[in-house]
Amino acid sequence: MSQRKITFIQAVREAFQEEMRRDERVFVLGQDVQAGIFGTTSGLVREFGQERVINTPICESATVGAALGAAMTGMRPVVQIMFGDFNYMAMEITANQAGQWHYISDGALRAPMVIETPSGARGGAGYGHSQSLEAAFILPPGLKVAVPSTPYDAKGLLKSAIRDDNPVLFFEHRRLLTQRGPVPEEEYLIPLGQADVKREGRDVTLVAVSATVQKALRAAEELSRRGVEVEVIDPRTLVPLDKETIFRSLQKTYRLVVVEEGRRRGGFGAELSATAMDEWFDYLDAPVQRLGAISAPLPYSPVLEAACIPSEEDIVHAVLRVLGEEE
Amino acid sequence: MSQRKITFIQAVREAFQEEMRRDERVFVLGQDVQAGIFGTTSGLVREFGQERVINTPICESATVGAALGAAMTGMRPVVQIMFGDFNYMAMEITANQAGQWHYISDGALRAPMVIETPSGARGGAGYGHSQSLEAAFILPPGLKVAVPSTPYDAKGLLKSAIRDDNPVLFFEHRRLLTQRGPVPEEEYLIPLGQADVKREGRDVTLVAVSATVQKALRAAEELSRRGVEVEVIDPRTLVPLDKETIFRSLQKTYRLVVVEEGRRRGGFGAELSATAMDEWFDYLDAPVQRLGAISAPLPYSPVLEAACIPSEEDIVHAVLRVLGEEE
Amino acid sequence: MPLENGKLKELYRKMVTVRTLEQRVEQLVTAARIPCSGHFGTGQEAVGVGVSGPLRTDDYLFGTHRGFAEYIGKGMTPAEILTEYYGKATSLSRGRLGQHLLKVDIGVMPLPSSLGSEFGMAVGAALSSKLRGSGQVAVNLFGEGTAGQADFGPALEMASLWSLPLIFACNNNQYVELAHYRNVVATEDIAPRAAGYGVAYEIVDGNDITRVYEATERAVERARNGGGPMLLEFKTYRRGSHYTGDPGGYQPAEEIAAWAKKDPIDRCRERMLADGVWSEAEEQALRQAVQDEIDAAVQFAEESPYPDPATVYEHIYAQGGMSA
Amino acid sequence: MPLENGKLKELYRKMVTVRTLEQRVEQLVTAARIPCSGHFGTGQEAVGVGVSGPLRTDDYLFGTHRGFAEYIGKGMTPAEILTEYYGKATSLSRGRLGQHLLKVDIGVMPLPSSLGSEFGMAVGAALSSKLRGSGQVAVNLFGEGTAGQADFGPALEMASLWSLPLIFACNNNQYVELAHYRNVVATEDIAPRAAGYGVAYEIVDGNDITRVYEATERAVERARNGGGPMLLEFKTYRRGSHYTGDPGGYQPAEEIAAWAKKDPIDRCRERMLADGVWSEAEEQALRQAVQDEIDAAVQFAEESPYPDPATVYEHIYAQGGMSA
Ligand SMILES: Cc1ncc(C[n+]2csc(CCOP(=O)(O)OP(=O)(O)O)c2C)c(N)n1
Ligand SMILES: Cc1ncc(C[n+]2csc(CCOP(=O)(O)OP(=O)(O)O)c2C)c(N)n1
Ligand SMILES: [Mg+2]
Ligand SMILES: [Mg+2]
Repeated sequence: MSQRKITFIQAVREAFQEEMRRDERVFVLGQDVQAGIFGTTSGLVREFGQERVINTPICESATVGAALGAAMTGMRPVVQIMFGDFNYMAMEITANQAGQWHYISDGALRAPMVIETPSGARGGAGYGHSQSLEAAFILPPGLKVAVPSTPYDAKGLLKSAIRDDNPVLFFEHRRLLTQRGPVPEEEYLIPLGQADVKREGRDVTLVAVSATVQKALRAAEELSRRGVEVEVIDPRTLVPLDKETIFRSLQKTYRLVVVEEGRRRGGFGAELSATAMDEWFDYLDAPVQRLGAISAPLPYSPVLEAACIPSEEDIVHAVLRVLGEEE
Repeated sequence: MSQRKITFIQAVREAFQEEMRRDERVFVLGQDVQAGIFGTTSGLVREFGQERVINTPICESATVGAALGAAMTGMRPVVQIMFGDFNYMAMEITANQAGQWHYISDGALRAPMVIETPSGARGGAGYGHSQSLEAAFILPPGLKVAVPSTPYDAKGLLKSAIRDDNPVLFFEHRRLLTQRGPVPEEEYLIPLGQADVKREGRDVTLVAVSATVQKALRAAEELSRRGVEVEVIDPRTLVPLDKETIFRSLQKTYRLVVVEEGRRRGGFGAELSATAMDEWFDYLDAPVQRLGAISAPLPYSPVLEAACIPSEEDIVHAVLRVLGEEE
Repeated sequence: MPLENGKLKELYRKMVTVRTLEQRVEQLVTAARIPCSGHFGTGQEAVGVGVSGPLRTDDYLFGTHRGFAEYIGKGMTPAEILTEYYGKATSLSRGRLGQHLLKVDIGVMPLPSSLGSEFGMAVGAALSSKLRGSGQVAVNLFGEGTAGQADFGPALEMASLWSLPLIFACNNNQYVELAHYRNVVATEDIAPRAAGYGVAYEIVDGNDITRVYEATERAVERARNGGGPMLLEFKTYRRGSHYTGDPGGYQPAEEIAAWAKKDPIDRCRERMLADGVWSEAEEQALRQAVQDEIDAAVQFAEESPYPDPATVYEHIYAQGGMSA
Repeated sequence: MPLENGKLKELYRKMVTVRTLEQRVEQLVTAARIPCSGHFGTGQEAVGVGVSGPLRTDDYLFGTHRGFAEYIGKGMTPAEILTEYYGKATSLSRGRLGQHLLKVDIGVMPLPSSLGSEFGMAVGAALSSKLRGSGQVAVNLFGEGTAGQADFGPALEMASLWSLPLIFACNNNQYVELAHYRNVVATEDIAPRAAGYGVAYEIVDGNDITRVYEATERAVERARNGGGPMLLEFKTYRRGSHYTGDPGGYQPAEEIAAWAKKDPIDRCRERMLADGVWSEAEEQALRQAVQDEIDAAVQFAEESPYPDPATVYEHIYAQGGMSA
C-alpha cells in the first residue's frame, strides 16, 4: 500500500480523471469548471477538451436541468454547483424531477448524474455561502447523498457516484478541501451506503457527518484522556444509510450521539435519532444526543458563525450527557 | 356561538376578505388568482380590484421573489403557489432569502408574507401535483409552517399568518378543500404555535398532520370500539411546534404515534420522534411510531397512490404496536 | 421540402385521431372513469401533429400537458395513452405516469408536472446528442404561458452558446388557464425573445398543418446539419376549456366562432378535397377506422386490471434499489 | 438634465473614495484582517456611482457583489462598509452581513448571496412602490453574467406587464469570474433582451460618469412618472482580479492596458481640469481627505469589538422570535 498523501482537491480531481478516461460518457459542467474555482476540476479541460469540461452560464436550475436531460439520454454528467447553498436554486429539478423519473417511468429512464458541491461554514463567507444543506436531500425520493470527510473517501465515493445510475449529491466541505490524507495510487471504489468506523471505542457511538468527523475525532481524543472511549462512525453517505454498522456499534455501547454541521431542526440527526427510536429502542441506555447548527441563518462574523455550529467542546459535552455524567 | 357550516375554501376566502378589508397593505398574487383555480381567491378581485388581486406569469421563483420584495418594503403579500410541489421552484427565495434577511439584517428587514399552497394526494393527479412537502420547510430557518385540517383552523390560522411578521407557508390539503365545518360569524384568530386536541383519550397520543387528522379520528373511533382511547392532537403548525400540548398528553398516555402524508424519511415525524427522544425519553413506555409516505415518487394510479401513503388502517396498527399489542 | 400527399394524409389522420380521442377522454374524465382532470386542445391539433411530423423516431420530443397532438404525432397509440390515463397495469408505466405521457424508445421524453422544468432537460438532450454525434434533434414544445417560466431564457442562452440541435416550439393558443394570455404575457409575440439570445425565429400560422410541418422540417434539418437552435411560434387558438371542470365564460363567443372557421382539420380536409387528393369515401372510411381504433383502445383500457399495489416498492432506485 | 458641476464633483469624490477603499480592503483581505474574499471593481467605478447618483434617498437600490461603487454612491460610508467586512459589533448588522451590504433607511436593499435572486425582489419593491403610490423607483444593478440567471426574463416580463418603476442596470464588465463573458453569454449585448419583453433599453459608455448619470437620470425620471421599466447596459471593464486570490492571467495585458486608458476616474478628472472646474490643489485636498476618512474608518473597524456570541439567538423570528 502506497503511503502517498494528497489533498482532498487532488483526490477529487483524480476521481474525475480516472472516470473520464474510463468512460467517455462522463463529462463535467458548471460555472468556471475549466478554470476550477475550488480546484477540483482544474486542468481537466487540457486533457479532455472543452466538449467534456463545459463552462455554463450562471443559472443553476437550467444547468442541473441540462445535466438531467443529458443523463436521461445516455451521458453521465457531473454538474458542479459552486456553493452548496445554491442547490436550492435547482431544487425543483433535483428533487421533483431527477429523483423521480426512474420510478414513474417504471424503469424506462435513468438519471446517472452527480451534483458536486462545495459547502459548509469556513468563517467569513456569510449567510448564503456557508450552509450545510445535505439534510434537505433526505426527504425527496430517489436521490443519494454523499458527505466524504477525507481525501480517501472523497475519491472512492466520487468514483462510485459517477458510476451509479441514480442522481447523487456529493458535498465537499470547504474546510476539508485543502487537507491532506493517504490515498493509494491503485484504483479503488467505496460503495455508496457503507459507513466507516473512523475510531473504535466501547463506551459511546458517535456518528459524525462531513467536517464534523474531525471535530468528533478530536473530541474522542480528549474524552479518551478522561477514560471514555468513543467509537466514531462516518456514515459517508446519508442516503443510502448504513444502519448495520451503526447498530453493530450500538450493540456494544448502548449510547448514541450524532453530530452534523447542518441545522439540527429537521436535520440528519432527526432522521437518525428517529431511526434509533424505531429500530434500536431497546439498545438505548440513554436518549440519543443530536447536535447540529441552531435554527438560524449563519452570520458572517467568524465568532458568530462558530457560535452557531457544533464545536469539539459541544461534542464532548454531548458524550458526557449521553453517559449521564452531565445534565 | 353560530352553528354556521362552511367549506374550507369559503373559510379561506373569508380570511382573505377580512384581512384585506382590515389592512390595505395585504394583497394577493399568483397564477389565475383573479379567477381562483381552487376557489380560495375567487371573487376577491371584484371587491379589491386588479391592483390587489394580481395574476402573475407562470414563474414561481420570480413570483415568490416579488412577494418577498414587496414584503420587505411595507406590503403584506399573500402569494399563491398552485400546487405544493411547485414550492421547490421557489425554494431558493423561500429558504435562502425570505427566512434569513430579518436575522442577518439584525432586524432591519421583515418579510411579512404568506405562501398559500394547495397540496397533497387526491388520487390521479400524478407525481408532481400530489406531494406533501411541508416537512421541507422545517430545516430552513426563519419560516413558519401552517397545516390546517378544518375550515375553522384554516380561517383562524390564515388570518394569523397574514398578520405575522415572518414568512409563513400555508398548506391546504386538496382533499379538505370542499369539506364543510363549523366556522363562527364572529372574528377570531388562532395563534401560530398552538396545537389543538381534536379528540381526548387516555391511552395513546396520536399527532396527525393536515388531512391525516381525519384518518386519525376515524382510526380513533375504530380503536375506541376495541377499548383503546386515543388522544388525537393536531399541531396546526409544524413550526412553531406546540410541544407543551403534546407533552401534556404524553404525561398521561406515555405512548406517542405521529402520522403525516408527506414522506416518512426526513419528514416531520422524524423531527417529532427525535424531539421525544431529546426531551421526553422518560415518558415513553414504547418507541414512538412514525407513519408517512414511503420514500418513493407518488404514482398516478389511485390504487398505487393509496399504497404509498398512510391509511386509517395503518394508523390503527401503529397504535396497536405502540401499545405492544402487535409486532 | 414541400409536404407530399401521402405524408399529408397521415398528418390528417393523426389530427382526426387526436380530436376524436380527446373528445372521448374528456367524456371519460367527466364520467369519472379516468381520475385525472384532462387538458384538451380542440382547434390546435395542427401544432403538435405538424411539429412532430418531420421528426425521426430517435429525435427527442418534449411535449405539452395539453392534449395528444404531439404524442399521437410522434407515434404513441390511443391504447398507450388511454391505459396511462386510466392508470392501468397495461400502461407503459404500469400506472405510474398518468397524464405525464412518456415513451422513451420513440423519443417521447418527460413531460414534467411543473411547466418549464423541461427547458433545461431539452438543452441536456440536445447537448447529449451533440456530444454523442448522434444527429438527433430535440424539440421542446411549450405554451406561450410557459414561456414565462424561469428556465426559458437560460435554455435559449445555452442552446445558442453551444449551437445545439434544439428547436423551441411555442404553441401560442392565446389562453393561459382562465385568462387571455396578454393578462400575463408582456408581448403579443413570444418569438422575438429568441433574438435576444442570438437564436433565429419564425412565426407560423399554427392552424395550417402544411406550414407547421414545413417550418419545423426546415428548422429540424438546419439543426441536424449543425445550424443550431431555432424558435418557432405557432399562432393558434384553444377553443375548448382549460381543463375538464373549467367554468368557462372568459372566451368571447365571437372569438371562438372566428377561430372555428380556421379549424385546422377542416382546412386540411377542404384543401385535400379541392386538390382532388381526398374523397368523401376516404373521409368516411377514416372516421370509421379512427372510431374503431379508439373504441377498441377504450375497451382495452377499461378491461385492463389496475396495477398491484405491491409494485410500489419497485424501481425506487436504479439497479436493485433500496428499501423505503 | 445635464449634470452640473457640483454634482459632478461629488460623483468624482465618490469614485475616488471607492477606488481607494477597495484597494485598502483588498490589502486587508490579503493580510487576513478581513475574513471574506472580496470582489473589487477597479476601472468600473463610474457605473455604480453614476447609477446611484440620480436616486432619491428612498429609492431602492439592489446592488452587486463587486466593489463599493453603488454603495458609496447611495450614501454608505467607508466606516459602515468596513465594520461589516470586518464582522464587528459596530457594523449596522452587528457582524451578521459581511459583504452583503445593506442599509435599509437609505434604500440599500438586499444583495443576495445567490446572484439573480434579487431580480424578483426588485420587482416586488417596485410593485410595492406602485401600490403604495410612493413614487419610489427601484434600480437593480447586476453583472452581464448574472443576466443569465433564471429570474432575469421573468422580472423583465413582470416589470413590463405591470409597468413598474424599475430600472434594470447591467454592469457589463466583460468578465464572468475567470473567463471572458462571451464564454458563457450568448450575445455581445445584454440590452436587446429587454425588447423581447417590451422593455425599452439603452447601451451606455460605462466609463463615462456623465453618461452613466444622465442615462440613469432619464430612465429614473421616466419610471417615476409612470413610464415603466427600462434596461440600461453599461459597457465597462474589470481591470482587477475576480476575487482576492484569483490566479489571474486570463485577461490579455493589452486589453487591460487599453481599458486603463479609458479609466473613468482619470477621464472625469481630466475633463474637469480641462473645463476649468477643478484644480490640482483641489485634487490634492480630495485625495488627502479621502485617505484620512478611510484611515479613520479602518482604525475604527480595527478597534471595534467583535460581536458577543450570545447575540446569535436574537432576531431569528420577527416579534420576539422562537427558540432554536
Ligand atoms: C410550474 C407550474 N405552474 C403552474 C402549473 C399549472 N398550470 C397547468 S396548465 C397552466 C397554463 C399553461 O399555459 P400555456 O403555457 O399557455 O399552455 P396551455 O395550457 O395554453 O396549453 C398552468 C399555469 C403547472 N403545471 N406548473
Ligand atoms: C447563484 C450564484 N451562482 C454563482 C455564484 C458565484 N459567483 C460569484 S461572482 C460570479 C460572477 C458574476 O459575474 P457577473 O454577473 O458578470 O458580475 P461580475 O463578477 O463580473 O461583476 C459568480 C458566478 C453566486 N454568487 N451565485
Ligand atoms: Mg396557452
Ligand atoms: Mg461581469
